[in-house]
Amino acid sequence: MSDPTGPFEPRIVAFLCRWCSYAGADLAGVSRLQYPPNVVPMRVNCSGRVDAEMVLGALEKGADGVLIGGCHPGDCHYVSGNYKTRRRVALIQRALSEIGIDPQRVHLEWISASEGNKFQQTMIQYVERIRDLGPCPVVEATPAEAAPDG
Amino acid sequence: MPAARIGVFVCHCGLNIERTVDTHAVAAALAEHPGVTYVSDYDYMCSDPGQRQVIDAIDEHRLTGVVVAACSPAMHEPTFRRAAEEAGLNPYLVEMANIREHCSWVHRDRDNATEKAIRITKTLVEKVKGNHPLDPVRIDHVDKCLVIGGGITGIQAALDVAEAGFQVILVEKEPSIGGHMAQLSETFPTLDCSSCILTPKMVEASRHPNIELLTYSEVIDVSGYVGNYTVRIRRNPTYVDPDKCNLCGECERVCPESTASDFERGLVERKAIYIPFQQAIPSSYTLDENTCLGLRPLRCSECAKVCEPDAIDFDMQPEILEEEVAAIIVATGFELYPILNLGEYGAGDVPDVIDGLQFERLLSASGPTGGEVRRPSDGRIAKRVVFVQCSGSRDPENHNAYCSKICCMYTAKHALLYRHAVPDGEATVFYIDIRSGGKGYEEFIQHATEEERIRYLRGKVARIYRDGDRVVVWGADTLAGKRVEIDADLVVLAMSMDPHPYTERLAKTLKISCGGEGFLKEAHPKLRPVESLSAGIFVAGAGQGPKDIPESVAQGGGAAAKAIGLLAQEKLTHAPEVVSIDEEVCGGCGVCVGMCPYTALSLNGAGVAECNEVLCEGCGTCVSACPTGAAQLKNMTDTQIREMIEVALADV
Amino acid sequence: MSETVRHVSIDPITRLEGHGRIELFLDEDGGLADAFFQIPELRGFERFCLGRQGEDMPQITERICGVCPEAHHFASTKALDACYGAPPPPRARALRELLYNAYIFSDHLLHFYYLGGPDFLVGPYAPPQERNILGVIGKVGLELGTEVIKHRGYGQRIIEIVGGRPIHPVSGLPGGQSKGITEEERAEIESMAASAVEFAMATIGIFKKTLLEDETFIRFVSEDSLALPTYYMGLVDEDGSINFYDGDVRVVGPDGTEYAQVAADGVLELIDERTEPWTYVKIPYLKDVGWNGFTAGADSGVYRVGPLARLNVCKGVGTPLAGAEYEAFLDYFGGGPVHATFAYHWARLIEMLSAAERTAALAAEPALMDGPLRTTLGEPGEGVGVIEAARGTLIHHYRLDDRGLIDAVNLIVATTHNVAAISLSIKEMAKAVIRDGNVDQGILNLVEMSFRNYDPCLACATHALPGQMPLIVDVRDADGALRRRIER
Amino acid sequence: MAKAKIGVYWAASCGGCDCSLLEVNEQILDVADAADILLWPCATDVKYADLAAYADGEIDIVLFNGAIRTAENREIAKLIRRKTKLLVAFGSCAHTGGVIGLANLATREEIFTTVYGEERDRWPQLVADEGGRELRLPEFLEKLAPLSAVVAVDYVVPGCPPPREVVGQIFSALVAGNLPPAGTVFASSKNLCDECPRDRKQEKIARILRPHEEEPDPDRCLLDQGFICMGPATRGGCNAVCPAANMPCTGCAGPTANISDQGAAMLNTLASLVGTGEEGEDQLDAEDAILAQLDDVVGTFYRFGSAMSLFRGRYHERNRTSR
Repeated sequence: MSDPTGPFEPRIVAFLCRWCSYAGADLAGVSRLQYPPNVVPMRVNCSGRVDAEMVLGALEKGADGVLIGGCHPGDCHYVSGNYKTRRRVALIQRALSEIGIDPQRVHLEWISASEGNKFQQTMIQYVERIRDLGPCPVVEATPAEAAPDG
Repeated sequence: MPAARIGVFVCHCGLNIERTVDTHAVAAALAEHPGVTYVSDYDYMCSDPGQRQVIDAIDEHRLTGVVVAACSPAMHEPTFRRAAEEAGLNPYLVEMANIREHCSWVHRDRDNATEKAIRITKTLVEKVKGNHPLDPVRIDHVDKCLVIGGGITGIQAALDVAEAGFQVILVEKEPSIGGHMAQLSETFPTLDCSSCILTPKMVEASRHPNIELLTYSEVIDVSGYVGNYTVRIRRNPTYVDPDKCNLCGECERVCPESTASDFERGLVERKAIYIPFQQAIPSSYTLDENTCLGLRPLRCSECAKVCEPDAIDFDMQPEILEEEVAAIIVATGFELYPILNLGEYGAGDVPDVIDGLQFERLLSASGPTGGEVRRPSDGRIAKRVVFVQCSGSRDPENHNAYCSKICCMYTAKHALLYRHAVPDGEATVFYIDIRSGGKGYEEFIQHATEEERIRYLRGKVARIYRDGDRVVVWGADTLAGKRVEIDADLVVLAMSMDPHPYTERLAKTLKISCGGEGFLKEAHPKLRPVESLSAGIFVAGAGQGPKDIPESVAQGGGAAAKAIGLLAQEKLTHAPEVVSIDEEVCGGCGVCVGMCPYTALSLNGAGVAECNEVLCEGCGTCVSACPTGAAQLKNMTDTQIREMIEVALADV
Repeated sequence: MSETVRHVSIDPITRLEGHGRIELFLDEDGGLADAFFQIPELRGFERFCLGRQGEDMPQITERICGVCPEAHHFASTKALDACYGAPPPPRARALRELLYNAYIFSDHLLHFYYLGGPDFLVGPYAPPQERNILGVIGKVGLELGTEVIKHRGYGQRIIEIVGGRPIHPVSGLPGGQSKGITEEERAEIESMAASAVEFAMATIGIFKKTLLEDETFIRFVSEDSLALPTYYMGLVDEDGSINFYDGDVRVVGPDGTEYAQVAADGVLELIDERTEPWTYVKIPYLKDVGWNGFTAGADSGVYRVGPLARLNVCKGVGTPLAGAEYEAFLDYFGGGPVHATFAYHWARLIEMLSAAERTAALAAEPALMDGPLRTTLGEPGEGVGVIEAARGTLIHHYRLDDRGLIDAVNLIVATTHNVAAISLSIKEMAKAVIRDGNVDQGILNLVEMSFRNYDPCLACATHALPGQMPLIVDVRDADGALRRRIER
Repeated sequence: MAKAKIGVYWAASCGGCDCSLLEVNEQILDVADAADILLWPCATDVKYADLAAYADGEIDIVLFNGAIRTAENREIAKLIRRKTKLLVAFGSCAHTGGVIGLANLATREEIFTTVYGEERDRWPQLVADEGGRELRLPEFLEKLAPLSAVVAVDYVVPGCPPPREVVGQIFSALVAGNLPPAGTVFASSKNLCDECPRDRKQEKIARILRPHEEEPDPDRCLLDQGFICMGPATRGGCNAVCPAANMPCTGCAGPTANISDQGAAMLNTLASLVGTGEEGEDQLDAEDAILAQLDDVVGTFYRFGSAMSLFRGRYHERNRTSR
């Protein structure tokens, strides 16, 4: 199906908090709001569950971008998980720019259960941004030296 | 663990999915996926025949897990988990792959949509592979409920729980229940007599077979968790046996010592041995040990001498009671913002500047003036009264930032009642603006503003001072745009509402939190208004934020309903997707402990983190924070997520 | 019988720290045509130190060498002192010097007993499986052998007490030390140091009884062809005596006259570095004398560092017992500078004694126990730290940005100063011993010995493991076909 | 009992690991008695040619220290893997790539330019002709890798260098001839906090301090005081010597078994702990201000782990339009 040799199609994973962003995505669906299919959504209980290992892991496994959707500040179903994620993302982006990866590849967005439109707009704009950035360099870099019996 | 045998069931949802997703292709692709032993697709998986397919397949193919690729889990997860259970498969081995809301409905290109559907479904297959069968956490619980605070909110909550057939302990730190409502003369907007509607409820509470009333008592310690809290209550000595006391009042007559009466807001004095007010419940005298001579080295014991039923016992000691309760309702109520903080309004040195509750007492037929509006300084009937709204409210610089919500209403009530009490009197009300949301409230305000000789001035009062026997009020009429100076006999400050001074200390005892202004914090401002963040502890009434009587009563009832819901369960159950700690790896750094909003995590004696499954809500914030990977969320482990990410990104 | 050997490669050179390779090319007559000393290794510290936090450098750069991490740790710390304009308070300075002299002691001890020493204690022609510490113990007795292990342990223990760890210490901070020591620890150090002084004296005794009696050694220290008249570089303090931890950089010429004496930050003015396409290491030389190829003498910028160099640049060693030995050393050679490469062994033992004496003195130093551990730091800037590592002058040069992050770094480590001289010595030795293509094990070891003079510092031979496998030299004829294999 | 045949090898290393073998003092003599050393370049006269001559699996166990930096390192590693029954990643460089893994934060180009200058023809060459004589150098690989990236590893002995106690453990096992099952890591299974003498109160981190900026309280947890101590994300086994010396842990022992990326784990922890007390929308700027106090994120959190990290090295965005 997807042709690895064809024009660049971003591969993106999205970690969506069950109570707000995932529900927001459901609403976008119910409202039939169209957006690009490049994003594979994954449900987590709280954006507070999203950590650097997941984000870097996704980039290492071939993601061109990682999107995190959480509840708006003050609305977190678990009170304050989203604040912790916000700080983690800030630090992850610092680390990424230090190693030469565009920090925009990791994006955190507050999307409530009632914001189907915002979910759609976020998807459209984010996929475009990643399309402009091009393939994530991590994907290409396979350390030949490090491959067993290279 | 035995090799995975996953069944994947792809739903067409009529054309909802089939139109843009090639469900056969999805099924075919998944059939190739490692660990998948059975696939099928069908028009409506949620239909009876659809569910039947799942049930039969689980049985025939000895499936160890099921993925239903259909709609949002919010929709049919329960449906298919029930179906699996019917087939003898643990429901937590069933997951929904959302290829409708997140795929077929939001894309048009069939190839792309189909590819995405395959990726989505694969991630859930990987998740199920890592899932373990789980059973809901179940705990026994006691059948008692503790209500803290004997104001109208607490009384309402206690009565509702008791009516539902459960034991209630109602703790009140004052000698009588009733709270501030007992001090009110009439209530807005209906102007019915406060004690006429409150007293019956007080009596009912005191007589109810399921309610144990503990007045003059305080909660000093709480431990345990939802369903099984252990509470320690200190019962302060009243030095009077309520069963013997016949309210003859002889003791009070002979008592040599007196002090300002709290109930009368210091407008008059009461004796060291006293009854707060006539309708007090329990209806018995209380000896205030701080004022009484009798408890000092030399005993005066005048009261004991005259007490015919011999009800007075100077040797009464404080009692510590220990109680097991399943739920706790916190209804600690409010206190007025201290009037002395308003020096600019002459509070403190101008005796005829009083707060709203003092004015309630002046208006009250049972009050110190028998309902006549006589001013404190010289007892003269007040002919000109100025009411100042927002005293101490909505003033972030100097006082409380928030709106106390009820002042607009009770000021209007005061003005009207005053006019009835003093027909030739004249009332002036200073207001910033009028907030009268509520049934019949706006009409009530209209009524007051249209009343003759009630003058509403929009503007703030700058200064209030004493000039001879007059109280001079400097203010501004911002509508007319001119300064106003009024010679008043009496000024009533519509004081802001504070949480009761004890609230913060009690919150610490209960390990629940207070918001910035010190009001009790609810679990969620919109969705969980009467729950605290600690399971089994509920909040209600003015202790949670400024409220009027109907709202407080409603919240009392709401909290009661929550408590009843909990008490009514034979066992408390709790979603099992909670945090578990790998003791081999945890080094006890305690990072997780600070992460948990529910205090579910703690370091045990061995210096290793421990999760109380009953309290854990499964958000996983601690899992992300844990630097060793010792903390893991059941059925959503790091390993599972790693696998899910991999297949989400792999070529299709 | 003689076959012509075209190309002999000793790879890796054993019993030395880091990787090394010696390439010998023979001519038609089987004599030496050319010799190369290669370092086939690069780790790139100069690059990946960029952007690091300045205060992390002592712990990052000490990973350059796990045998002398103390040298890098404090060269780095001193560079940071300079960057922040914050000389350490007396207590911190005393702690650093204490640790540092203990390090010099145990490092020199290792070389004599495990690495360079065995060649003579056991004998250069003895079978390789005996040319190690067990052989030494066989010669000098097990009692001394255990003393050796014990005193090496003492050195490491002092480093651990003061530096927090026995290998890769952590205590150095710009403007001070992270920790002090307790009175119990100080007392322990004092007694260990006293014992170390005695042991150092005993060691010199052994040197005189064995090496100075060994005709091979005598030949090697006296033979002109094995002497290398080069420039010498080392640190000296105000009174011109050796100081391992701190001082001015002094350089003398082959004739012993002063070439330069500059403060630490001036040293980089003196030298320049060149790269050779056949080795990963850069080769420094005296800038103003200039690079004149791999040659010795006053016209060649080639200079040497390390024990012999230090004795050649100083006016004295600064401690009584070692001072006397220094005089004896000069008498033996009829005054300095001493160019005999094999005299490195002797010089090393004199320093070992001096370091032990200094350790003992510092352990009794009152400043050690009282006063602040840190001084207040100035604004971050540029700074140079120079220190005498066991095997020679070590230079760390940093520039910090306004957040105290490294934005320029230059490191010149002891062994690289000597690279040119090492190549020369190897060549001279190979010339002297290889005849008619006759390359046997003893000869190859002689070639390695000329390297080991400069201190291949790794201390792994403690337990003296017999070399199980012989060195194999393939002998090929002109068209490269294997004609003969020489085995040990 | 037949003598065990053991070997020690160093790839790209500093020699500290070899020295750490001596830190056990007299115990090393027991090892000498119990085992024959078939390989130890820094200690015995064994040349590469001899190593190649061994039969496959002839050696029982090889302690391999140092990282894979050059093609030579890689070839020898593969050769040794063939010759030995058990292969041990000994020390940080072999285990995680070590400090020198920080080199992966630059490209080979950048490293050579920094070290040897702009003139490429002056750079070291794989094959150099020096007056008609051919001299070869092993290739400097683009990326440094830990041992496990090029061959299968049986045991891990973490630490830079491995602490005395841990070296003692593996030697005792060796001498007693009862080596544990493959996969064993010779260290604690818990993090450093478990053995750290300092008192941890799990405080919010309201400011971040660097070791030279302030003298830490010797009794309180360094992280509580705002110093970036890697202890929480680092395997114990060294008795927390660095915190005991009033310096933060730098993470040399690598992560615990459940963690795939040590730096990421520490990043999660730190970001979670940063805060002013109350969390809320009004605190976001204050939190960012605290995070901004952190210098050199990668160099601090990946001091020893960058070669083993999920991102593996440094990259350059190229904004291309196809894969």
